[in-house]
Amino acid sequence: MIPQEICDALKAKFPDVIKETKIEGVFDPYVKVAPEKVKDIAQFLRDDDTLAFDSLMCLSGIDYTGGKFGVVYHLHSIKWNHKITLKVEATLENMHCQSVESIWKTANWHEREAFDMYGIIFDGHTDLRRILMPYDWEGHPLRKDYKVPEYYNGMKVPY
Amino acid sequence: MQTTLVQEEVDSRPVTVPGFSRPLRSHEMVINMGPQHPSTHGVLRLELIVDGEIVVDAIPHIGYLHRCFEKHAEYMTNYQQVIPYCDRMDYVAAMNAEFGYVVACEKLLKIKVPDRVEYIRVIMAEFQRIASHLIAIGTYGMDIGAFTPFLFCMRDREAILDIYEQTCGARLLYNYMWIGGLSHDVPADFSEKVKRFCKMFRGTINELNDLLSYNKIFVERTANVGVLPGDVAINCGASGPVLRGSGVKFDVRKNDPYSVYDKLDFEIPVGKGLKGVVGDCWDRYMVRVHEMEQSLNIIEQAVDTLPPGDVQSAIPKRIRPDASEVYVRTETPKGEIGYYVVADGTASPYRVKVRPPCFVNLSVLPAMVRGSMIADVVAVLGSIDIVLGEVDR
Amino acid sequence: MKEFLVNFLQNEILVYTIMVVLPLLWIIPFALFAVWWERKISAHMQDRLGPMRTGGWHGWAQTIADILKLIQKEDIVPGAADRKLFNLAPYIVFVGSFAAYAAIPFSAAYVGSEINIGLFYVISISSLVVVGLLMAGWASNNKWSLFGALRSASQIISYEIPIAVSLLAVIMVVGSFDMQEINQAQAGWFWNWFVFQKPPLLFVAFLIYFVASLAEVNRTPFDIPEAESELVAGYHTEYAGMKFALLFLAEYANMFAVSAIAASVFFGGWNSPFGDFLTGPWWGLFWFIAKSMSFIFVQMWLRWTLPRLRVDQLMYVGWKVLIPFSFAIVIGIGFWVMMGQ
Amino acid sequence: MGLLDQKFENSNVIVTSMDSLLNWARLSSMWGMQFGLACCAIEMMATGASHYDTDRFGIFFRGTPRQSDVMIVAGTVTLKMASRIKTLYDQMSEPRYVLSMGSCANCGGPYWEHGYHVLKGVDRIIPVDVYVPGCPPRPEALIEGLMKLQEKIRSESLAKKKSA
Repeated sequence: MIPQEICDALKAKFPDVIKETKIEGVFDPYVKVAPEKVKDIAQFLRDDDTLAFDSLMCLSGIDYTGGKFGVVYHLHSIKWNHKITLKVEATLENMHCQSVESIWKTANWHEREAFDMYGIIFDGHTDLRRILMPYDWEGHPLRKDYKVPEYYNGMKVPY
Repeated sequence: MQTTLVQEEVDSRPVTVPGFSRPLRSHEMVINMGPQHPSTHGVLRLELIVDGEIVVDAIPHIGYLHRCFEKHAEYMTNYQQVIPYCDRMDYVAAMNAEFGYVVACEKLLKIKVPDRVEYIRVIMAEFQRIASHLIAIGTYGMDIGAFTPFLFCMRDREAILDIYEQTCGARLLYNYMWIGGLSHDVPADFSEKVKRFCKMFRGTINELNDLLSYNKIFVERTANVGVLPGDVAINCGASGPVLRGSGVKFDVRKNDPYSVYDKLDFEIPVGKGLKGVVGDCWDRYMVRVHEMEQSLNIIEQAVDTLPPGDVQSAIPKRIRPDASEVYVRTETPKGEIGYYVVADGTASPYRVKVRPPCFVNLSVLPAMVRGSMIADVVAVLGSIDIVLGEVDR
Repeated sequence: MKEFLVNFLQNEILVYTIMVVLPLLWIIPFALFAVWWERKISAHMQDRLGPMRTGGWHGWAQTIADILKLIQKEDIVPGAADRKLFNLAPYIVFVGSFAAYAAIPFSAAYVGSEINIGLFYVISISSLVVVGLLMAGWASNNKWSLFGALRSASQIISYEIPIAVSLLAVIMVVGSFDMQEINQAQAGWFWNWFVFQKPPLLFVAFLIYFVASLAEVNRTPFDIPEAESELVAGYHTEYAGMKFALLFLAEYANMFAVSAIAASVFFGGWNSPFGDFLTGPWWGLFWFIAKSMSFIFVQMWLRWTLPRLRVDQLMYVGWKVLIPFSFAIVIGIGFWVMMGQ
Repeated sequence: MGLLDQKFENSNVIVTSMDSLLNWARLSSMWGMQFGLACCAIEMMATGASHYDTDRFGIFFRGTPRQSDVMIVAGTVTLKMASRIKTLYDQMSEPRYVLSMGSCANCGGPYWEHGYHVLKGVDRIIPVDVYVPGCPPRPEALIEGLMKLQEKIRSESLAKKKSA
């Protein structure tokens, strides 16, 4: 399937949660969806036989500055060999997003990482803990406005 | 490491032990494997919940080598400066790690690199694949208890490192692939050296098979252990030898070709379950051995068709891509590495997210080791072949 | 030799002391050089050189330096360890392996103690080692040590049985437990050695003994109690300095003990392989040590070649392969001996 | 101890020859700790393997800190790992030495500026005897560092050690 068809299929199924689609002029065509419907869309994308997105290649958190955050899902179908990108936006006031861990197990650690680095909370995740940083670390280091602490456990952090 | 044996009645409720992730039942014990342990291949910590020798659950704790790659990528003054950090991410297969990044940046900049550069890159990447698999196989043998194959593998790896050293002066971390070109052209007697190595190495693979692959004890230890069915592997996002060991014929080089891989002829080895079930440790191991043979094929073809030209002609003077984003994946020895590069029109990347193959492959570990024995944890962990630099970035 | 010394020194207690100290004089230099030897052998198998610097010629003094260094090391007893057991364990292990030497005939003229149940004594006293290992593992209060200790206990106890039963086959042929008598029964050319007698029963008995003895001394492929890549260092994870050196020494002493039993029970002990060629007490000593050393070489060779079994596979080999076969051999030898009479 | 110190200060034949014997033993048998952190660990493995072979100097790697003499800190020390390294160092028995291998362990290496999770130099938590620069150092450089450590041990003395 070409990206246009995938977008059309999504629009037909979920008419009111698709916020934006962009196919031309970008390297990876994407569909922007509402964060509270990600799981349903993911379920549909995986289980529909003509779409069959059986693998989640990558899940990235991103800080768009100004209190806007995003989660980007790069999907790929091994069966049909086509790709699509899902995008979700969160804001500093509402850092919630649905977890897709139950759809693709890949998402488990990736969501934990996005939580660790950006503080995006994935609702429905079974084990949302910090993954890379120590469990007692404060702050989310990949945010653009992150300030490095002076000391951690008595060890000086800056050079 | 303190002993935490919780004495309760046999049918008692699970007891929560401070500092450990999971409540324990009376017959269970927590052992802490790592971060310093001979066979965790670096600084991985596994919290093993065991019932005697049987592993009830394994909980990986990572991040002991979190070196803030993504932060560094954002703070660099230009795109080129990120490449050394890519090297240091997957330090066993540095060439492959930087390959993915430069392909992503070239796609952002819409550069077409000369054919000579592409072929040299493929040769280098395949050499690195062999070198990385040699370390994987060698340390795997060591995990199983055979020490000698490790040293044989390291000896043969030195031959590859010699070729690298002649080409770019470095042994381990190269900064060889630049955006749009290469740092150095190959030396004059490169082709003969490479061919001599290929000839020598085919014999070595047979030696390795005799010593380790078909050793009865090795087969007993690895076959039917840590079985990962194909559909689970896809759902968990496993890639590389872990995915192919489970019988799924998927390789980014073939299914989503980049560089000049579509012009080269090679096979994708998959696990067939020769000694046990499809998707066991032996299959994953054997996929690596066969991949080394295929890499030799690729190298020989690429050296034969190596076109002349200048390797630095396409390097842009000014690297400043328009505001756009790209996701590129390439095949490293461990699996597919993905670079999600977001450009905002300035000279340095806005965001570089890496999809590390080992990070995803390692997350499958608990499912593979549940119900097996402690010795199998070591066997399964070795068969995944993780590099902590890449897991933690 | 005992009679000679008694006549010479006129003091039985002194004589017994000397007789006891003699094997110790052998074990310590042997262990020192066996470690060096093992490092050299493994290095050459792996395209390396091994120790080259220490002491000049091919690093011959490597282990001497190691021991001198281990003496200087701080003697750590972990805070949570059971102090008494922790300190006692290395000595028990060492005594267990050293006591076995009392009944091993080094030469026609020398055996520490000419007891008539020699072989029986050796088998039983070497089991003392397992007590020491269990103590070491338990007292360390370290889970890896505990695993190592439990594994070694189950392993050594399981493999004692095939060892004892396969040696019983020879005892049935000789009709005596006395090690000297067993050696004398193999006098003459090498085809008189028990390994070539009653073919192929005693040869299989020897194979069973050799495989089981590898497990007895925790050598690859049965080195699961100290499996470096699984249990860090097994039961001696927490041992430092001299106590670790003692455990290490005991391991090599044990290696020699099982090889010596193999040599004297199956390969003619101190007998020359060529009839009357080069016989006598000193040549006996030479033949005995040469034969034992060749077994040690095979042990090292296997160690640097084979991978390691898993603990359940180890039990499988012990209980379902070696033990039934060894019993079958005992029955076979029993019929053979009965027919012969 | 005043009297004894005095005697040791004026090093006599017995003390000096004892010194040289004990130092010789220590420097000829520096068992390393089998412990790699990052990139440098691969070069450390290469140094221990066939081509370079540290076993020539009597150096081989033990899995447990109790039985090792030299801790080669090979790679980037992160804040999460730092407390573990301290524990491992404390578990080693005296006399113990630390060799800091590579720029990361020396001073944070390429991660010195933006590495919010990197400890800028392992010497902030444990004392270091020898620093080997490089990113990563070649095996020859590591061997040179080990030989520098041997030199350092050679110059140690029973008397000086007490006063230091």
